[in-house]
Amino acid sequence: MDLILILEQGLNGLQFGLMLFLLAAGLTLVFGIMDMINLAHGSLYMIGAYLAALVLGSTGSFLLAVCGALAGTAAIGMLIEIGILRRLYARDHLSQVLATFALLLIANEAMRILFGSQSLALNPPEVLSGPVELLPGFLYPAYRLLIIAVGLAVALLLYLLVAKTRVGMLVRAGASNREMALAMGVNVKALFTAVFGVGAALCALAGAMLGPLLAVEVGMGESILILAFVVIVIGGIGSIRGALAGALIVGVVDTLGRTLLPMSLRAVLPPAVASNLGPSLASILIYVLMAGVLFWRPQGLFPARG
Amino acid sequence: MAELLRLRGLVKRFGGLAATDGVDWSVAQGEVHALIGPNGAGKTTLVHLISGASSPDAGEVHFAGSDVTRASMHARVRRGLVRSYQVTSIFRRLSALDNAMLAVQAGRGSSLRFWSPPQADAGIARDARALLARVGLDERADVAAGTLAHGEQRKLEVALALAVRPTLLLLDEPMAGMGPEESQRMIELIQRLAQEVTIVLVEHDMDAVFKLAHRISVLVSGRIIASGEPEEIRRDAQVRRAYLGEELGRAA
Amino acid sequence: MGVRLDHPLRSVVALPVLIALIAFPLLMQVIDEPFYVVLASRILIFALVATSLNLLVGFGGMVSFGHAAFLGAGAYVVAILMQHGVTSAWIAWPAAVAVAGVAALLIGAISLRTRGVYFIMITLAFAQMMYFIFVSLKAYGGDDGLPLPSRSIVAPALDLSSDVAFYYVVLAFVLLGFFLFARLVNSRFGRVLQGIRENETRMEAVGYPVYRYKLVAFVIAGAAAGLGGALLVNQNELASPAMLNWPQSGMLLTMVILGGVGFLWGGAIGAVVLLLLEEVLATYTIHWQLGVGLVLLAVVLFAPNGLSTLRKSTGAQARDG
Amino acid sequence: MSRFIVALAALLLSVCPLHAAEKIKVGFLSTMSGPSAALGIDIRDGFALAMQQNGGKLGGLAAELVVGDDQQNADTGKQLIERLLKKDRVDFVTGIVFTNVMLAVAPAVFDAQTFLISANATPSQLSGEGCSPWFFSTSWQNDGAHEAAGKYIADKGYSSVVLIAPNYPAGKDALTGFKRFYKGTVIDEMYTKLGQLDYAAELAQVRAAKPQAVYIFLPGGMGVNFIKQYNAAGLNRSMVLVGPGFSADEDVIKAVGEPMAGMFNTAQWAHDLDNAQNKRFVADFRKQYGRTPTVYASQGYDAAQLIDAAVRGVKGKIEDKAALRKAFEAADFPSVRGDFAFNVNHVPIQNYYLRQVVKGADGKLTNKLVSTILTAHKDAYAAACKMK
Repeated sequence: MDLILILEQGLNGLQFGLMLFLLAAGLTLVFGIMDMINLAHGSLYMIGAYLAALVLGSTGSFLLAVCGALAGTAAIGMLIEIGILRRLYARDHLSQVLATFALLLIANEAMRILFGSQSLALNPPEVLSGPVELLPGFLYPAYRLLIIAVGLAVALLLYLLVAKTRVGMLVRAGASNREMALAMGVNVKALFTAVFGVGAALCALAGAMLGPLLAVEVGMGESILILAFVVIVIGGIGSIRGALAGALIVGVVDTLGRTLLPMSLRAVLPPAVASNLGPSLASILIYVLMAGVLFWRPQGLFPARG
Repeated sequence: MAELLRLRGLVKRFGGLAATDGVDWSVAQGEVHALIGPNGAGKTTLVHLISGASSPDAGEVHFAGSDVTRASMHARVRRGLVRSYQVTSIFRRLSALDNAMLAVQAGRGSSLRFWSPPQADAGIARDARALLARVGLDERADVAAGTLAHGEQRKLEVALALAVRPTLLLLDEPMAGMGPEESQRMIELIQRLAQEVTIVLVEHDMDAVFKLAHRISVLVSGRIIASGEPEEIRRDAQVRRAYLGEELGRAA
Repeated sequence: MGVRLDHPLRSVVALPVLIALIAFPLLMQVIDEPFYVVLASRILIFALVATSLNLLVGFGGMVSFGHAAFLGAGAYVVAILMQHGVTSAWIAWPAAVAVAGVAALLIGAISLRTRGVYFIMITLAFAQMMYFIFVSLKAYGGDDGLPLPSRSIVAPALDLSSDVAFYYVVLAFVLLGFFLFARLVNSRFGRVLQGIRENETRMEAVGYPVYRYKLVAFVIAGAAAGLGGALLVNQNELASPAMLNWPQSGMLLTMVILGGVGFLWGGAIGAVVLLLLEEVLATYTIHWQLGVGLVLLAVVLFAPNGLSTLRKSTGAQARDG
Repeated sequence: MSRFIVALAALLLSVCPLHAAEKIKVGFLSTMSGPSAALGIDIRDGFALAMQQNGGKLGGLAAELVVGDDQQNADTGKQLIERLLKKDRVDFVTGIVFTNVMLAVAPAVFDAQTFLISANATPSQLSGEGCSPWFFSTSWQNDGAHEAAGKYIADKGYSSVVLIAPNYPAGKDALTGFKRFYKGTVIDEMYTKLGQLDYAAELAQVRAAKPQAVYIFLPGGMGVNFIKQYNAAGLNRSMVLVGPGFSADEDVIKAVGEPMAGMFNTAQWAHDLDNAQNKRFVADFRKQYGRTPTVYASQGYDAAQLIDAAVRGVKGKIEDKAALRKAFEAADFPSVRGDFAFNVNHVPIQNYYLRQVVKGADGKLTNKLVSTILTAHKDAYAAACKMK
């Protein structure tokens, strides 16, 4: 087997997984602390990407675009939390599903009205548009390396925030025992809003970073939202550590699966059949994984509670 | 007296802690057998194991002569082993009558019947009303269960357990949270029931326990440390030391 | 806070609805608007599917986020059989129902071991699995779906390619399905299901094999959705993976919540309201989803139990007064 | 009573066709949102430009364009076509970009005895045995540009290729067409999900496969992303990338930028093709929309021109479908691709050209006509078409 191929796919999986983690981190906290199913979480990712495109278009600076997207999306997220979602915490999951599904539709149309139906193409900063030679004969896109670096940095930062600070302790307490957090007399409302804002900012970061790689378009949040749900269910709802583990597992399994499955299938099937079956089987793989985890470890790999 | 329930070497662990630590125990047909013990002694765990809400890590549960260790809760109910809950577990949004009808329907063969409504079966409604009358709730049949007074809810809880004509009734703290007057009425109810079914009574109210029980077993740290008639238990030095001292003194 | 277990199908309501449904295509012919017959067939089909989901969500307390899987399974069975030359509705449609039922049996058997939010997620996962399986079935169209060369054949004299004939066939099945549903929720089984929704532990403790009952309900609902799928694929003359994708499940769930969870007419009303809303808004603006979103949000915030609460509260007043 | 009204209405309707229609409605179903929105928009703009040049008319009759966005989704397309045919009652249907949508909606259009003028998708299913008297294409049979590309790569002497296409009917058509003219080694055929935007996994496999050339059939945003990522991964240093015309068209060049320079591609049209109609089209299009037209725009423009010519040919009596069909078959209009004729399956017999992305006079990247690869090329399916 080709070592470079494995290395490259490993990096690809890492890059994909880290971006999934940015989405899953916010989702798992909201889910774990507020017991809230938020289908509109992916919309924050989309809004972040659009804001980045907007700022990039008017200033030309990629760094400004990322910062603008973060700040803007965090603000929008907190406004949504204060205006709408706050009323839904006490409601059943059904109402939450309906309300956030409605928000998702509204966000999609709002972006369509503001930016048009055509997808926007972002370009990465010029210096990062080419490859970097990591090993002799192994070129890897510089921009993807940047994504990996940013993802790792944020993961570390989040870990320090949650594990070492007082706010983090409150958040952890909230995720494992809501009543306890309430009893501790913290300003729960403000804490929830802040957590939601941070979650929104993480979404925006993912949107802004992935925008140049993919495309900024209406509906971009939907498919990745489902993946984020898969991640947090695998990792254990409410657990940041679980979200990271789940995201990396999903990222690597999905990416490696897309290569290795067709390869191993090719050993037994004709090439055309094998390469057709491969990608689809690879996409099923993560759902099989999730169903398996739910079946054998219903609380996920790193349960926050109990 | 014939033996109705028999536990052999029952063990249940949570993490490293054995909440039930090798319990051997039996309940005879027709008796009221109280299970007492301090908080955290493992009473609720034991009730779960007997009723089938959870399964043991080791040991056996025998009921009416057959091994039910692996049987599900509903299968045990079908054999006549029925429990009530410490925290009232009723259908809060449904009327008391609907509560009773659901329970009565359970004892009337399979409910995989998709066509006729149960109201068509006059027997179900009649039995449900009789059941409510038996616990003294016949006047309250049309009231949503969640809006009943606390004592009434506890009675309904017992009624639901009774509906399936149990041979052994596991009452988990039926007096929990009741005032003296309500307790007294519950005691009378249980006394009446005791003439028809075997009862395992898990209770903190020592007054009630000593009024009702034919035999008492004491559970401490997941083990039965004593078992006998009320007077023996009252005198048992080990029991006094381990747990009862003060409470027992007051009850006596 | 009181909840009733019986859901009578009142003839005062049902008869006028029945008459209107039968007369509808004639009326449309008179005013020469054949398109609305097509739309009405579509709404009827979704009314059936949403009602089957309501059986799970509203009556059994099982929030399934993967109901589209059974709709899609039914659709694909008809399309695949037709590709292999089986055009008879008498074979294909029962097969669709059976396959969807078996799929529901397998998925339900595993999913129903989980609770609450995990149940929502595992049903979603299974539906996505089915979605990707159909995407990967290249022999049956893959990504782009499988077009039907024609609609199924019910009888030589009955040409389903006529939209009106098709409407009446759909109507017959939907009415039958709805009538069975109305019997079912009032039957012993229906009461048990609602009891499980209210207090699962207690149901187990009075001796009901809860898991088995839930599974039976899951299979019935899946099979009914399979019938819906068989009808829908005939309406669209195309089976496509989008039918199984999660937004479709979301739409179905939305219909149920919109119409009223656990309300006899909930699924039907939800389907009518949502699809009509789409249709009406779409004629005014291409941004109709914004309108749909705003309406849904308003419903959640101001009519917490769906549109039926508006009716219920007036009904309750009438009863009390 | 109601039967009487129905009868009356039927009578009125049957009277109508005696007069020439006064206005025609064209149902324009296309992909106008998402990553491939540019395609539908280009076709629409090309179509609209032709109408505008005719003073808002087609064949001398006032014309209305009823636009629907299929979102590249066959299901949505099917629902929209029902509305276009049965509610809006359009006289012609055109605009469809994607083959999956085309295959889903075509039967309904044919059933309604309505002419379907394809401005892009021309799948094998509608070109051979399944050809229809109601179908005309102003683009090219789905295999065409790929056959040309296969021939070009074979002629250049590249002995091994990797092929990439979306997992949908046109993708399969494309690779079939390519292989019909390419006899070297196909190391791998990768089918990706339609609409996929991240090609990291595929690029890693391409790198490992070490082909001499890579041929992509990735329309719209898929191609944009693939080419960007291909270059970002440095694969352009070790292999040659070739695509069909639309994968290196003006919209893609704009989105990708500098890395596009030098890319070869194949199409039946080029904006610098030398004929009077084309010069007028390109000039007017640039003036109207401020950009250079793409292959898609040219196909939309020709679709409008074809309808215009046919309606004119029957003097506005579009109810006479047989006559209208004859007028369509004549293709009596100056196409921007130069003269062409319809084959028996109503698919153009035409040339295919090699184009290359180079710096234009203004220093910006654009396509330049290089040579003719196939002359008066007939598609491989026409022989199987028994037009009724």
